[in-house]
Amino acid sequence: MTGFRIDGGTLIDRNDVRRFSFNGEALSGFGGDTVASALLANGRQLVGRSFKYHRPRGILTAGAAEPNALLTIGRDGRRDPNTRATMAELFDGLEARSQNCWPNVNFDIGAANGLLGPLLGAGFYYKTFMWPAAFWEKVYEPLIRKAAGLGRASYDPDPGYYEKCWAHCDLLVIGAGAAGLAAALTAGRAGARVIIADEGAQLGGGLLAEGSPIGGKPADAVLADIVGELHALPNVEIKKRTTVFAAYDDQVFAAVERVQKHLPEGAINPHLAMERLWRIVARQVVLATGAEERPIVFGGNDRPGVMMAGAMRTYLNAYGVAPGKRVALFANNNQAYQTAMDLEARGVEVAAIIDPRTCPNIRYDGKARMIAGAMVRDTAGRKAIKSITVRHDDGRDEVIAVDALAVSGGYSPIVHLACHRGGKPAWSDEHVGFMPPENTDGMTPCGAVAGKIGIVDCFAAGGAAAVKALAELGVMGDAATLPGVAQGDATVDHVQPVWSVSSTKGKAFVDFQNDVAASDITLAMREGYDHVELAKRYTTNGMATDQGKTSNVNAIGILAENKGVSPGEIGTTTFRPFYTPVSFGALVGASKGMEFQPIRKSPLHGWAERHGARFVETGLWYRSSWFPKDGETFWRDSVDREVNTVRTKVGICDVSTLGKIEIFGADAAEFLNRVYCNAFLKLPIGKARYGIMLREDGFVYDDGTTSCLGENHYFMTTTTALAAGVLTHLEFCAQVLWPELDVRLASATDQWAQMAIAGPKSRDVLAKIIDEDLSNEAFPFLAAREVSMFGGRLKGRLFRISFSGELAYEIAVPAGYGDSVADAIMTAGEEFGIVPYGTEALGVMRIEKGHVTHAEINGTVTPADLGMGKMVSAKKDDFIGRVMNLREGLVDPNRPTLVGIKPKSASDKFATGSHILKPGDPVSLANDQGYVTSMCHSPTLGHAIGLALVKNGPSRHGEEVVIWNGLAGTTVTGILCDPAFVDPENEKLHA
Amino acid sequence: MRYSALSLLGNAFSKNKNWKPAWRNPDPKPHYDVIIIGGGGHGLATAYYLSKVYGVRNVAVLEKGYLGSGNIGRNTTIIRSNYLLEGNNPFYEFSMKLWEGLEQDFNFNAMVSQRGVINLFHSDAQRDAYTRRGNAMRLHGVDAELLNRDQLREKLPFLDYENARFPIMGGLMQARGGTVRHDAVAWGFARGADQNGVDIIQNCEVTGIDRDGDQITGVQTTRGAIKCNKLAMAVAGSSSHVAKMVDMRLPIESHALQAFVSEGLKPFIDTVVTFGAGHFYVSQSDKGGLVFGGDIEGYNSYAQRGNLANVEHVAEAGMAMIPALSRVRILRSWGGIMDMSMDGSPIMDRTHLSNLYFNGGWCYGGFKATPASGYCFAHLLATDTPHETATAFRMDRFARGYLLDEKGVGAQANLH
Amino acid sequence: MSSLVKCPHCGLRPKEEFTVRGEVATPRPDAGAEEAVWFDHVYLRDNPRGEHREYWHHSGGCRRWLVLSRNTLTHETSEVVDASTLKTGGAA
Amino acid sequence: MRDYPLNNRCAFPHPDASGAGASINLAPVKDGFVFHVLGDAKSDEAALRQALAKVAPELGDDVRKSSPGQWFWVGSIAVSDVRLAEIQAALTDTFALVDQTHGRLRMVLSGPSSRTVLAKGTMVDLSTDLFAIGQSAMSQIGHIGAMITRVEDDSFELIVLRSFAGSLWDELQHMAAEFLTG
Ligand SMILES: Cc1cc2nc3c(=O)[nH]c(=O)nc-3n(C[C@H](O)[C@H](O)[C@H](O)COP(=O)(O)OP(=O)(O)OC[C@H]3O[C@@H](n4cnc5c(N)ncnc54)[C@H](O)[C@@H]3O)c2cc1C
Ligand SMILES: NC(=O)c1ccc[n+]([C@@H]2O[C@H](COP(=O)([O-])OP(=O)(O)OC[C@H]3O[C@@H](n4cnc5c(N)ncnc54)[C@H](O)[C@@H]3O)[C@@H](O)[C@H]2O)c1
Ligand SMILES: Cc1cc2nc3c(=O)[nH]c(=O)nc-3n(C[C@H](O)[C@H](O)[C@H](O)COP(=O)(O)O)c2cc1C
Ligand SMILES: [Zn+2]
Repeated sequence: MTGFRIDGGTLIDRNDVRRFSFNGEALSGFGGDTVASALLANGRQLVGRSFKYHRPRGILTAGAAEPNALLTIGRDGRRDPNTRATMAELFDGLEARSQNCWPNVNFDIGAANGLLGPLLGAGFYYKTFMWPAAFWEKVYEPLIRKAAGLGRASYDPDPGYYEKCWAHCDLLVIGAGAAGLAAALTAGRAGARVIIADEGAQLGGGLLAEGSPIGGKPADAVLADIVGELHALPNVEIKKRTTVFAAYDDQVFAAVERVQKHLPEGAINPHLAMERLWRIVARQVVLATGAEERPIVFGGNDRPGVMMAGAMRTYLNAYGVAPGKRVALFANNNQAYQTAMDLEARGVEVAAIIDPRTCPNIRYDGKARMIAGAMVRDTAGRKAIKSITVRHDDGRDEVIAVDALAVSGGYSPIVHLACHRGGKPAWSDEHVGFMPPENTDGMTPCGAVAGKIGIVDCFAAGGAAAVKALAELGVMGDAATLPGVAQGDATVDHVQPVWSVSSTKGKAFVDFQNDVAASDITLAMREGYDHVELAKRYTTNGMATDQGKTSNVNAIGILAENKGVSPGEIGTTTFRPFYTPVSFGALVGASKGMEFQPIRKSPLHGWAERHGARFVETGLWYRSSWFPKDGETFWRDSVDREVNTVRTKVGICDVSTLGKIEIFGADAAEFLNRVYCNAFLKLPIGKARYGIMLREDGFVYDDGTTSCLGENHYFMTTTTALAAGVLTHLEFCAQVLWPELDVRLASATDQWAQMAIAGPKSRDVLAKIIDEDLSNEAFPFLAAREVSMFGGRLKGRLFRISFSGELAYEIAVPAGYGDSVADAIMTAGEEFGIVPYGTEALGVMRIEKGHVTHAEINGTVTPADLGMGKMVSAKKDDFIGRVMNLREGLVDPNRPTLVGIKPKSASDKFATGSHILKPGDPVSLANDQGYVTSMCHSPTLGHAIGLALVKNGPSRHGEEVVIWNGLAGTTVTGILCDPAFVDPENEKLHA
Repeated sequence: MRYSALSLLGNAFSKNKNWKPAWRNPDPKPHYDVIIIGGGGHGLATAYYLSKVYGVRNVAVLEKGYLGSGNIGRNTTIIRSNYLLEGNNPFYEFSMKLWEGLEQDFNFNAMVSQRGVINLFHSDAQRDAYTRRGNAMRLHGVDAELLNRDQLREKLPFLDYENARFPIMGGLMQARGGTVRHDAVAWGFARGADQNGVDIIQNCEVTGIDRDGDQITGVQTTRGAIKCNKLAMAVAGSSSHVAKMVDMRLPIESHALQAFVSEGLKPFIDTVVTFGAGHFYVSQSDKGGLVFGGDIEGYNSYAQRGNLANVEHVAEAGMAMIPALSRVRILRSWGGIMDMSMDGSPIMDRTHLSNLYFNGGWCYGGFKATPASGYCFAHLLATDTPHETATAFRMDRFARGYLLDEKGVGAQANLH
Repeated sequence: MSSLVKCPHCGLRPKEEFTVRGEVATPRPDAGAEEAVWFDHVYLRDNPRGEHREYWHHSGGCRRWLVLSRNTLTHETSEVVDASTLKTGGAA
Repeated sequence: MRDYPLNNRCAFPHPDASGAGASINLAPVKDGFVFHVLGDAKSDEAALRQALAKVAPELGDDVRKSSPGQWFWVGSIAVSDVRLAEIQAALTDTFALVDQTHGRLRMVLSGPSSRTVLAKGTMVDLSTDLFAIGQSAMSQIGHIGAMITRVEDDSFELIVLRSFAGSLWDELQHMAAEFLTG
């Protein structure tokens, strides 16, 4: 027999019966129960299997440190693997399953591993599985991988909603035990903005398990008073079920609130977060996280039924659950005796108290038999503890029958959050534990985390910590007055460290979840892995889901004991976020699925949609890529038609996503002259110019046109991809490099709906809606100015520029009118056969014309590589990139340079990304001549064409090459040529 | 002591009481032929190959912390040779070949796991870039495959194909890529080097470098002065700091990179997968934890930790790729310091001082390079000429303009 | 300060709002300076362990370039100024 | 085509879906203007207000500082092209003025829960004593940049780039949903 329900239990509501299932079996508990308390109340102690040896394991703790009782809760998209039963609140309909066992938790085949124990010691895998060599990949590794892991993750997306919030406070109190509550009350009464967070379902910490009255008043009544007052203070924010899991720079604390994890599926509000990530900016922090009770390392200390003494007390007092009928206590400190007293007070027999100490400080006046100077050296029982073997101080062994064993090996302050920013905890012989680092700037530890023991002491410490923190902020306050001395409250303890029980027989576990035994740690030492960090990595001690909360200090103790030094000399391993594991869901918040990144929509998005556009993601934008018409089944049908129509008639294309920057200021021209490698000083009003921008290292950054719209007013366009980058770069130039220049920049990308109207009929179309003379004389190639439209009803900006190589214009109108204007242009163009075209057709036409994009401007090319070496001004004495552009490697004649490429046989196709080889050359990287940067089917020429960067390219026009695509297993004979496939003389452009 | 089935069984019967230390723990001698600063992967591998291939055995590796406390002990363990540039690819492929025979070579199971590396692409432009890269690999005889959506779906059924903000179009796969148990690499090289007579000296920080004109004479350390004929730097995240001891300024900035591990899960991710629409890469360890990471923090740092913004960023990208991660819990995060070079590629060369050799600038990609880096650095140290696969890693390439910029982002360290 | 930056124009803001460029290297050389001086400016860095000055752009806020004096070991920031003051000496 | 009907289209997806009542309300601001004012290194807000009072008193002086020497000037009256050109001409040299009426959209989030909703997006501390009525901040709401201005105790105006407006609108709807459905 193991646990069962008894009277009492401050946290449970017996009127609220909740049904749940455990490994398919129907059980019930009460509102307020955790899954762990409910399982214990139902007599279920065996709940899981350990990782390596599949040993039967029970519930060890009543909180966040639980290493054993990990269950999978829920199903499908709501399946939570590796959930600590001690933290999961029971709700009606909850389904829990054991993990890492097959076929079931009671009979687990994997337990056979235990027999191989001697072979599977620490680091065994590094020494084995090497023979024969081929077996590792084929046999051993697959086997190891099969055994890996604990719970199984769901394959389904999570239907829950998640979110993230920022919060600000003067004082963040982490932990709402006696110390934290007193701190919050103190600061709250002084009027400070306070946030108090606790990961428990209820505030109270250790107070919740307190059986004795405080200052003559029942502990739960004292707690209720404090919580009531805190609730009434408007400047105090209380966050229950909220784990502060990490401390980051600048007093930013990350916390996760389990908003609806405790609710049955039917009660979940779909608009409310399941979990909420809090990013708390705190001016000051009080750390009141308490202390973790340590197990003792003795043979069979992992048997179900062995439990931490404090946890047992919590189950008893807070949940009304007795751990068994006949319990023993194995403890090396006075505080743990509370458990024995409370057990007796609740009518549970305490068979014996085994205490290694012989000192006179033991204070106990209960009924149980005291065995001082003794140790538990072993336990017995198959899936639950049946007896313990006690080694007396005279060397005699005695077997005592028990059905539960409470253990307490001392207390480890929960210092994690004080160490996340690099602080190292300090060993204290007085407290037999690692204390928070000395200098925790802006953070004041208090209560059990600072070594305090009694509730009254913790109340006082909390108040004092808050006063100190407030003083830092210049706020005055008095420590809150709280009830007086608690009965039986001890303010000093005498913990006598017991790192391991030397007379132990069976496997004595240090890390329960990872099955690290004391012998593994000594083996690691023997083999040279004796640094605490090496021992951790070699044995995996402290690397499980509990991150060594119950095991690290014992491992350090064992290392220290064996080396004959103090634990302080060994030191701890590094405390890292997260204090307890945090779900992806909480860290992602609402940014999932289609909301992963925001969507940018062009002002012409709706217009394009109405014309049946297919969209493509371009950065955050959606751009229209082609416009299928009825009967067109394949994208290229549409693209070919669009290209042909533009080349012979006219088309309209949305180019609103291009970056647009307004540039003002008396020195704007000088500024442009310095940021472009070509000349810009003499650009006249009403004209646009193509410009190339280099990085300071001499490579091309971006290209685009800039127009002069008025005196000291320019309008720059950038590529879509680098719109933000170019603005940032210009701001750097203006603010950092040349703050003495009067230049002012404003992004205007979103203000304008911009359309390219291209094709021989484009002038005729635009003439119908633009009020001004568009003749070649009045509005020549590269003209750029504001125009009146629709009989003076609208103003726009018209640019005669062409990416397609046709007679073409770009018209920009205020974004809200884009839709109407595009419709108007379609109407105006109807008689000429106008079609909308997308980025695909645009891409085809620019390749046909030999124009480059970021497919060619790939960050490793110079203007000369692109055949635009002449644009680099030799006259200007300074511009970004001038000097580095002249380096040997950047002018090497062997550099890959832009060429056109076409298949020798018109029916051949080839792929972008193919490499170029000389015919007959062996296939090798050393013989690589270059690569195809862009390709398309040219409807104008009727075959595939491409652009390529080829070594010494321009001098090789006409040369036959191999277009090599090893990935596809194809080679095609190609011919290098001029990159301008269409209208190399630019006649259409100027028409 | 050699590890064999027999030694394992024998020890099992003697309660594992007879295992010997994997390496000695010697005090430093007054003089060595070669001193290697840095007991990370590269330093230890250098010592191993120096002693094994080039017969130089009077060697010390000085490590300021414990063995493997640097980046070798904190990386995401991905190995691959899917490089684009002619100066890089043959070197990384050489490394891959060394990985493939490593365990037999140094008699230590580092669990080299060639489970495949898949880089996802989400746009035509990315596909084209991967085609170019894959073909560059193929040109050098490196395995590469371009997978389409259907082929991907078979291998990675849990990716978001249906509702992705940036739909997955396909992936570039290197089947021979994979992961290696990082700590074991350090331990294996250390043990191998130790067996060849190399002194591995832990808790020994180099605090100064002694010179006589353009000659290094020895080093000052926290365990005293030590003399040497040749001095080799392989200090990864501390490159600039140690170089400053001889007044060298480097084209390097130090940046922190975080990595993460989830709670242990039953196996579901069999390969290494990298996301193409955000910074995220993931594999599953043999223990069951998902090991993953993202981009560097962005600001210069020597603190081995990062901040929350990047944690969120990584989680967001991860879930965009694998929606089922929502209820998977992240267990731990940590950081390492990378020496980010100005073109994203490493530097392995002689220096302005005649007997000082530099190895660094590995950015976040030096783990996969560990064996080849050790081999080639040993070659350089022993012969004073670069190994044939490492000729492009010259120090003067920045001044001369022969950059190895795989990403094409130019002289800004945090963009590589 | 690597989580939050006190922008001199906007106040305390999260890292997410910023774009970092890297070390404040040697000043941009004069047009006529030798290639070696340019090389130093573009490529070489002090990259100190400790006090360090670097460029941060408040891209999600005022869009000003700032110079942070930040300790690379502790992440503590001692000063944030508008980057234009490097040259002008005065206010932004 | 002279009389082709021209509409100024709203960029918000479903402006009418903004829940009325509840403790939260989201509504677009449909009319008016947004001008980006670019000063030089020396100009300050007082000088700007003076200039505006002189040049266009009818448009008010609701200017919101976005950066040193830069402001967004907003108002609820529609400004014609002609009038805009006049103002631009009158302001040259000291202040350049860029029309952003179409590029930057305004919406108002109001109700007792508005602060809570915004805290899901921005790090800026919007508590009343630190962020008074009339105060503005260029910040980020989640992944989207926006200028936040407190217009009343429980009411905030957001200015967002047009291309992001739909996404921000949707995100705010999500963030506010818990208060809409009660
Ligand atoms: C989070 C993260 C993920 C990564 N992921 C990958 C990956 O998936 N694949 C990949 O290929 N690479 C990856 N890397 C990069 C890779 O880890 C490094 O490039 C590589 O480990 C660096 O070489 P190393 O092993 O010699 O460095 P380290 O292990 O850092 O060795 C340098 C050693 O020098 C020591 N040292 C420094 N100064 C001194 C001194 N003055 N005196 C004595 N000793 C000194 C240090 O303590 C350190 O131990 C990652 C890095 C990080 C941080
Ligand atoms: N384990 C024990 O049984 C134990 C050990 C020592 C002291 N005590 C007793 O407890 C009292 C000490 O009071 P106290 O206030 O210092 O500690 P406490 O244990 O009462 O309270 C600490 C609280 O902090 C919370 N917490 C810890 N880490 C957290 C995190 N990262 N995020 C959010 N919440 C977190 C816990 O849930 C707990 O409620 C004394 O009465 C003392 O005798 C109990
Ligand atoms: C590939 C890999 C896997 C890891 N797996 C785990 C793990 O399962 N559990 C764990 O606690 N830590 C794991 N770690 C993290 C280490 O605990 C540790 O944080 C890391 O090596 C950095 O060292 P430090 O935190 O001591 O600075 C892993 C680290 C790496 C590199
Ligand atoms: Zn700012």
